Amino acid sequence: MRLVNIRPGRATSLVLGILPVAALVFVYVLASASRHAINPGDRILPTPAAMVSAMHTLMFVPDPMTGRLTLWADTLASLQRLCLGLAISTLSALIVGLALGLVPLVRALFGPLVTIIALIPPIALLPILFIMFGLGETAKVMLIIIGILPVMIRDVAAHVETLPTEQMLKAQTLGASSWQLAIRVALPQMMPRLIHALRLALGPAWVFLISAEAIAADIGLGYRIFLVRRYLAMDIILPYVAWIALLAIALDWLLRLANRRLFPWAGSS
Amino acid sequence: MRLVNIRPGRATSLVLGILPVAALVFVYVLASASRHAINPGDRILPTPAAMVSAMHTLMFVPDPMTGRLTLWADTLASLQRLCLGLAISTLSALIVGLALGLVPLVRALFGPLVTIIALIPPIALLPILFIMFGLGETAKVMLIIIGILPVMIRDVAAHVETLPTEQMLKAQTLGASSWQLAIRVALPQMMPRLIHALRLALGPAWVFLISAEAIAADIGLGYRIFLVRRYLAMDIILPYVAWIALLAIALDWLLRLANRRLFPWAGSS
Amino acid sequence: AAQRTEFNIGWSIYAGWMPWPYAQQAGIVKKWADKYGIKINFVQVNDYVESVNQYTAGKLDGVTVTNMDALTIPAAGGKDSSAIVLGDYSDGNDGIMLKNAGSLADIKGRNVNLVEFSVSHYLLARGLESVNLKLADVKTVNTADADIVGAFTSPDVTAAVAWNPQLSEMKKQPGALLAFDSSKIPGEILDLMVVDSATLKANPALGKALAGIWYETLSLMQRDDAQGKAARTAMAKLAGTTLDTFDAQLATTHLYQKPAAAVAAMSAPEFATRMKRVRDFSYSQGLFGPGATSADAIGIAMPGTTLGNAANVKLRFDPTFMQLAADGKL
Amino acid sequence: MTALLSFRNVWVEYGDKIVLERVGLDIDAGSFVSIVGPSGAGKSSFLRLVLGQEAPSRGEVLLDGQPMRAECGPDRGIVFQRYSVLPHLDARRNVLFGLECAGARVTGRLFGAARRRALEEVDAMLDAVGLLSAGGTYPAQMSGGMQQRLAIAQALITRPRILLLDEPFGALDPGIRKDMHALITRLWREYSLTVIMVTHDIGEAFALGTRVLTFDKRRHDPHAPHRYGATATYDIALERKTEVQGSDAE
Amino acid sequence: MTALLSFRNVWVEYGDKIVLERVGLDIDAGSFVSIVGPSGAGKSSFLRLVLGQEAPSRGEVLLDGQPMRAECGPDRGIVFQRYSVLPHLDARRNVLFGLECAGARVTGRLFGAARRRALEEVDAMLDAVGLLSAGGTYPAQMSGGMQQRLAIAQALITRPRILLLDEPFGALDPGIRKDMHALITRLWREYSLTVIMVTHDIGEAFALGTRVLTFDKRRHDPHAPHRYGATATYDIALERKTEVQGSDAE
Ligand SMILES: Nc1ncnc2c1ncn2[C@@H]1O[C@H](COP(=O)(O)OP(=O)(O)OP(=O)(O)O)[C@@H](O)[C@H]1O
Ligand SMILES: Nc1ncnc2c1ncn2[C@@H]1O[C@H](COP(=O)(O)OP(=O)(O)OP(=O)(O)O)[C@@H](O)[C@H]1O
Ligand SMILES: NC(N)=O
Ligand SMILES: [Mg+2]
Ligand SMILES: [Mg+2]
Repeated sequence: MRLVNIRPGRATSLVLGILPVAALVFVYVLASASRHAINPGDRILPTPAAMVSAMHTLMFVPDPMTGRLTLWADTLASLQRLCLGLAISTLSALIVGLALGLVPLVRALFGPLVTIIALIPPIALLPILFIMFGLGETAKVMLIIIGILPVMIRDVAAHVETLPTEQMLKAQTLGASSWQLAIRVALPQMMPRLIHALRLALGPAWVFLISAEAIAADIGLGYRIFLVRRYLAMDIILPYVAWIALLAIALDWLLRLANRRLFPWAGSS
Repeated sequence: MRLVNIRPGRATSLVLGILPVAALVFVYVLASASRHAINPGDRILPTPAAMVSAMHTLMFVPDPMTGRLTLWADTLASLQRLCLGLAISTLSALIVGLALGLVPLVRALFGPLVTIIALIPPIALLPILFIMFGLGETAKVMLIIIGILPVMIRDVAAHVETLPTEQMLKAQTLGASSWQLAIRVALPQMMPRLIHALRLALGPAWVFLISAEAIAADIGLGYRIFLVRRYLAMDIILPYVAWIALLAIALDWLLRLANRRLFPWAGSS
Repeated sequence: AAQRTEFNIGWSIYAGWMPWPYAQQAGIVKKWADKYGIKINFVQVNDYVESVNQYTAGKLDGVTVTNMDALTIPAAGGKDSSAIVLGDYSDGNDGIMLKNAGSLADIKGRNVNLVEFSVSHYLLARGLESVNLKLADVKTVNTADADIVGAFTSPDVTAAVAWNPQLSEMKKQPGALLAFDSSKIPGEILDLMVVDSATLKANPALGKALAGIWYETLSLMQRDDAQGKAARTAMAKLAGTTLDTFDAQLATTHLYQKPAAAVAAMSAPEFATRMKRVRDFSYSQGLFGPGATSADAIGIAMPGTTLGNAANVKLRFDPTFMQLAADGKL
Repeated sequence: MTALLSFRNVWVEYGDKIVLERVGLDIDAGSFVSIVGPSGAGKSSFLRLVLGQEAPSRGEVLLDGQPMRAECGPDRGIVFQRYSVLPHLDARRNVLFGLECAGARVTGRLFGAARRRALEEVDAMLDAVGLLSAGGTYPAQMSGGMQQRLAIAQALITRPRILLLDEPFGALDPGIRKDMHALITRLWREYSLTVIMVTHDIGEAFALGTRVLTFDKRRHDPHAPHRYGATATYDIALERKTEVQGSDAE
Repeated sequence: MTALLSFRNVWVEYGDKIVLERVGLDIDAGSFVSIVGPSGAGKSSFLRLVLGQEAPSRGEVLLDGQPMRAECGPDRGIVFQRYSVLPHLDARRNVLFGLECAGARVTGRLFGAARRRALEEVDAMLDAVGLLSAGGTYPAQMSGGMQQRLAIAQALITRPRILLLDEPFGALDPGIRKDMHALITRLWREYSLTVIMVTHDIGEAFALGTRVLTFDKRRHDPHAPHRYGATATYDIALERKTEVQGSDAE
């Protein structure tokens, strides 16, 4: 049987998918143990036990100052910023991407601007951003938006542009106006792609959130990581990174599920 | 005539595309002039003249310490890192994306790992990167690769997965082995998408390059921006950002041209 | 500037500045602000440079900053600033770390990782001077302060300059040598509370409140009893560390306990001498910007004397409010 | 009866490839024009001209005596050679689409009683093409012939003035094809549509059309076949029988 | 002659929709089987079974007496109902592809003399389907009929043991269709292929086939049409004439 035709079942897939992740964890545990054998005070690769104990404190012991459970308070703050940035970006990408992809005039007018903005590294703009939007939540959410929105718009607009010409013509012969083309033909077919673009934007969104929190914040997952980076507290950094990855994977999985449920007709493509 | 059917010509498009950019520049000049009217020493929105003079020095006056022309030396150093990171990522995305998209077994085995890595914000991993790759060029190039490769792989693999089943079957009935399917059917059809993914990755690549140069470097465009960021030297930051955008746009344009020239059959899709 | 009732003060993590956020948490800020009928918000900025930038850009009315950065960032940027609280000088909080070395002289020819153009750069210059080397004898590599500990674990990094809390982490590395530290240049690296001069002029209440807050908090944390310990524990927590580590950092921070001591230090003749040294170093490194044609371009006003261009004073060391505290007139 | 569509010395060229040359034709309102001709002769290209999808590279196309805008609208319906239904709508919604476009300019959707009335019409049309029981099926789950019938139903529901059909019955079996013939003929007659149909089945062309056009190259250079385009080589007017019956088209 | 393909009580179901039920058939090597039947009866599904693209939901398919692997290979060629050529290769390279797969296992490309020899063969095949002058054209620039002929040429060049054709001549005009009939018949005879062809043209089915199968539902519930599947309702063996000529298929 050809390699390309061997399709592992669900259970096999699950096991196969876990294998490399498990292997990585195993390699880490080995490396950590060997470093600790040489230097019991090693901070770079903390043992699983050290990480568990550090996390236990952050998860279950209220901070004596604020009375908050650190991990959960950080998570809540970061997720709020992230979700706000993602929601605004998705909504804007929907509207702007649709207009750019569908209306040649809009594309001619704003296409180059979006491309330029997409290509300016937002990190270089950080000082300007903080000056324009202050030190509050706005600047952090804005950095996420500036970081992911142009890419999402380009992605979605490109997809709308590739909808078959025949389909557009067909809809027009059926009496569709530009507006009806937008909301009845392009928009629904764009939705799966929009959600796909959102999934792809999750990674960068976290990067920008963490970068923003690194500079001006007093709560949040990125803030905590940068705070304890001064002490090379890998026993906190590593579980925090894992936790961020877990949150991101959960979001990603939810979005994939939504795509399958909401747009069954797109299943094959 | 319906809005969607109005297609501006090349010349009109060019003019339309320049309009919003020109408007932005105009607004900036106005804002800068009004700020300088109030405070002639304002550093936040420097006048065009101040930027030109700052740039003149960086472009044509050799640095007394090193004897180098700052802007060109920075550009060369950054472009080297960027291109190396992009080249390695593109090549890896080609191979891994092809394997993931085409071979269900490989997808089952490494798909979840790639997804996880794509969703971990690389910025959070910086201390680990230092320990693994040191502080030299390797670490900077690695940050770019870790930042963009997983997204590129996912993008390309998803595209290979959506190649019509009929095409794969057809090729198999024509005697294609898995290997031949890969190099003769999937690979060529993947190439335009790979270049597209590379274009989309340009933005994030600059972000990671600048982040890496911000953390440890003695030359580079990002190094300069973060160094003078300390002194709010917007007369250097703004032209540097514009220069980075210009370089990015040039790269983007080259890639688009390559896509058109190399893959004429993909023109319509 | 207009008279106002609400002010934003930025702070960042450093041993000598932790009393400020603690005062906010413990209600001391509110107490003094209420007394003068104003409101003061202390805003944490995780990134030190960004906090100073925000102040320079006018988003903050005051900020915690070192003497060198107050000169080269806001003052060089044309912003007239007043240092109203002289909190401490670094007495070992900044240091040069070497690997595989017997003494500081071994640094010659190495790459040195540090935050360029910061007090670390200044400390390096002073250290090199002490072993008859020049800055040109080493190659500096700009490295972010939050990452310098991680960087120092890398085998290809053999020399670095940092401040606390990072410095104490780096000292723990096997084979690391503290080759030079700021206790050898006492009084040259100063930690200040700086506010916008115009705002201060229109709102002297802000200066009074800040001085009141500072000295009440200092006397509380100095206490040897449970209350003092609780205050220092809270500060350690705010800095993301433990009481032991924090106490160790305080030991290398020369806090001016009493307002009178701070006023005296600011008025002493050595103060101007040291400030001139810092200023000349900054100018030689081009930190006054391309427009500056001499070290005297920016005027620095100190009690009894003015350094540089008296017509362009941008940094004022103003002991008025510390004096009021010393006199018990707040 | 004045000419509905007029072609005046029309050329279609792609680069240096000449597809159609010197096409001059008048098409009367209410006629049923069948077009036959070899593969690649330019029949689909001709339909694209009438549709307004493409403009001629030379010459002009007149609609009601006016130069035609290169834009298609609800006065012209089309069934493309490759079935082109909307992939994200099921069969019923695909047919409903045209009625919703006409009846709901802003929302693009019908609600309540208006929707119920429209759906009755849709179901009657689906029944006519034999897809009533497949109303909830998405195009991707349909056989080729089902998709083609869906495309026909979709085009017919808006009763366009000019109906363009590009090999509409190619993928249909004889039984269903006969039903489709009857359906098209009935609608053509009831709503006095003008129909232009491309087909490869000469029997069908003659059975349905009031006029048969053949497209072919008049000259052919074997070494540079692309240097000569096709045009209407034969133009045959027919007396259309009253009703399509039995094996007319076989 | 032993049966090349055997179907033993084969069912094809999509969810609770039954497409084919209780199909039991033997197909001899060297036969030319025509399949006719209404749209949606499951003819394409039947071909997918033979191709190995899908496995039956019940029952089994035997090839040479062995259970068939659900994988397609060079022993079975196919022309799909929707033209499926490789979009990134021009016509000549599309046909060359099969020869390159066989002749260059590692590089997937032929060079030098081998390539020249292969290209001669390719050009002969392109000539046979009337596409010689379109050798450098990409599929996107071709008319529907040209794409279909290209698909036929592509499938024929590897001389598969079993050739599956799903309405291969649907988009072709009578003249070219006749040429194609002759071509298929010649190759079927010369290489003793086994051909299974789905068509809607009953004349074509009888003219070309040595056996005609009709697929249809034996029972039909108007309220739940999907609860009954189709099967081979008629199975007619023919004495095949020696040569296809004239208007056989019209
Ligand atoms: N975009 C294009 N670029 C270049 N040539 C094209 C393009 N579109 C069509 N052609 C050419 O125009 C000619 C006519 O094509 P058209 O589709 O009109 O043929 P047709 O008569 O409909 O054929 P068929 O019966 O096979 O559908 C063909 O030779 C085709 O190769
Ligand atoms: N993926 C699928 N999911 C659900 N139903 C399907 C799917 N594929 C095909 N069908 C159904 O199976 C039935 C048979 O389809 P098939 O394509 O085999 O018909 P056919 O006989 O080839 O028809 P035609 O002559 O129109 O091409 C149809 O009713 C179709 O709706
Ligand atoms: N105050 C210091 N050393 O940063
Ligand atoms: Mg055609
Ligand atoms: Mg079929």
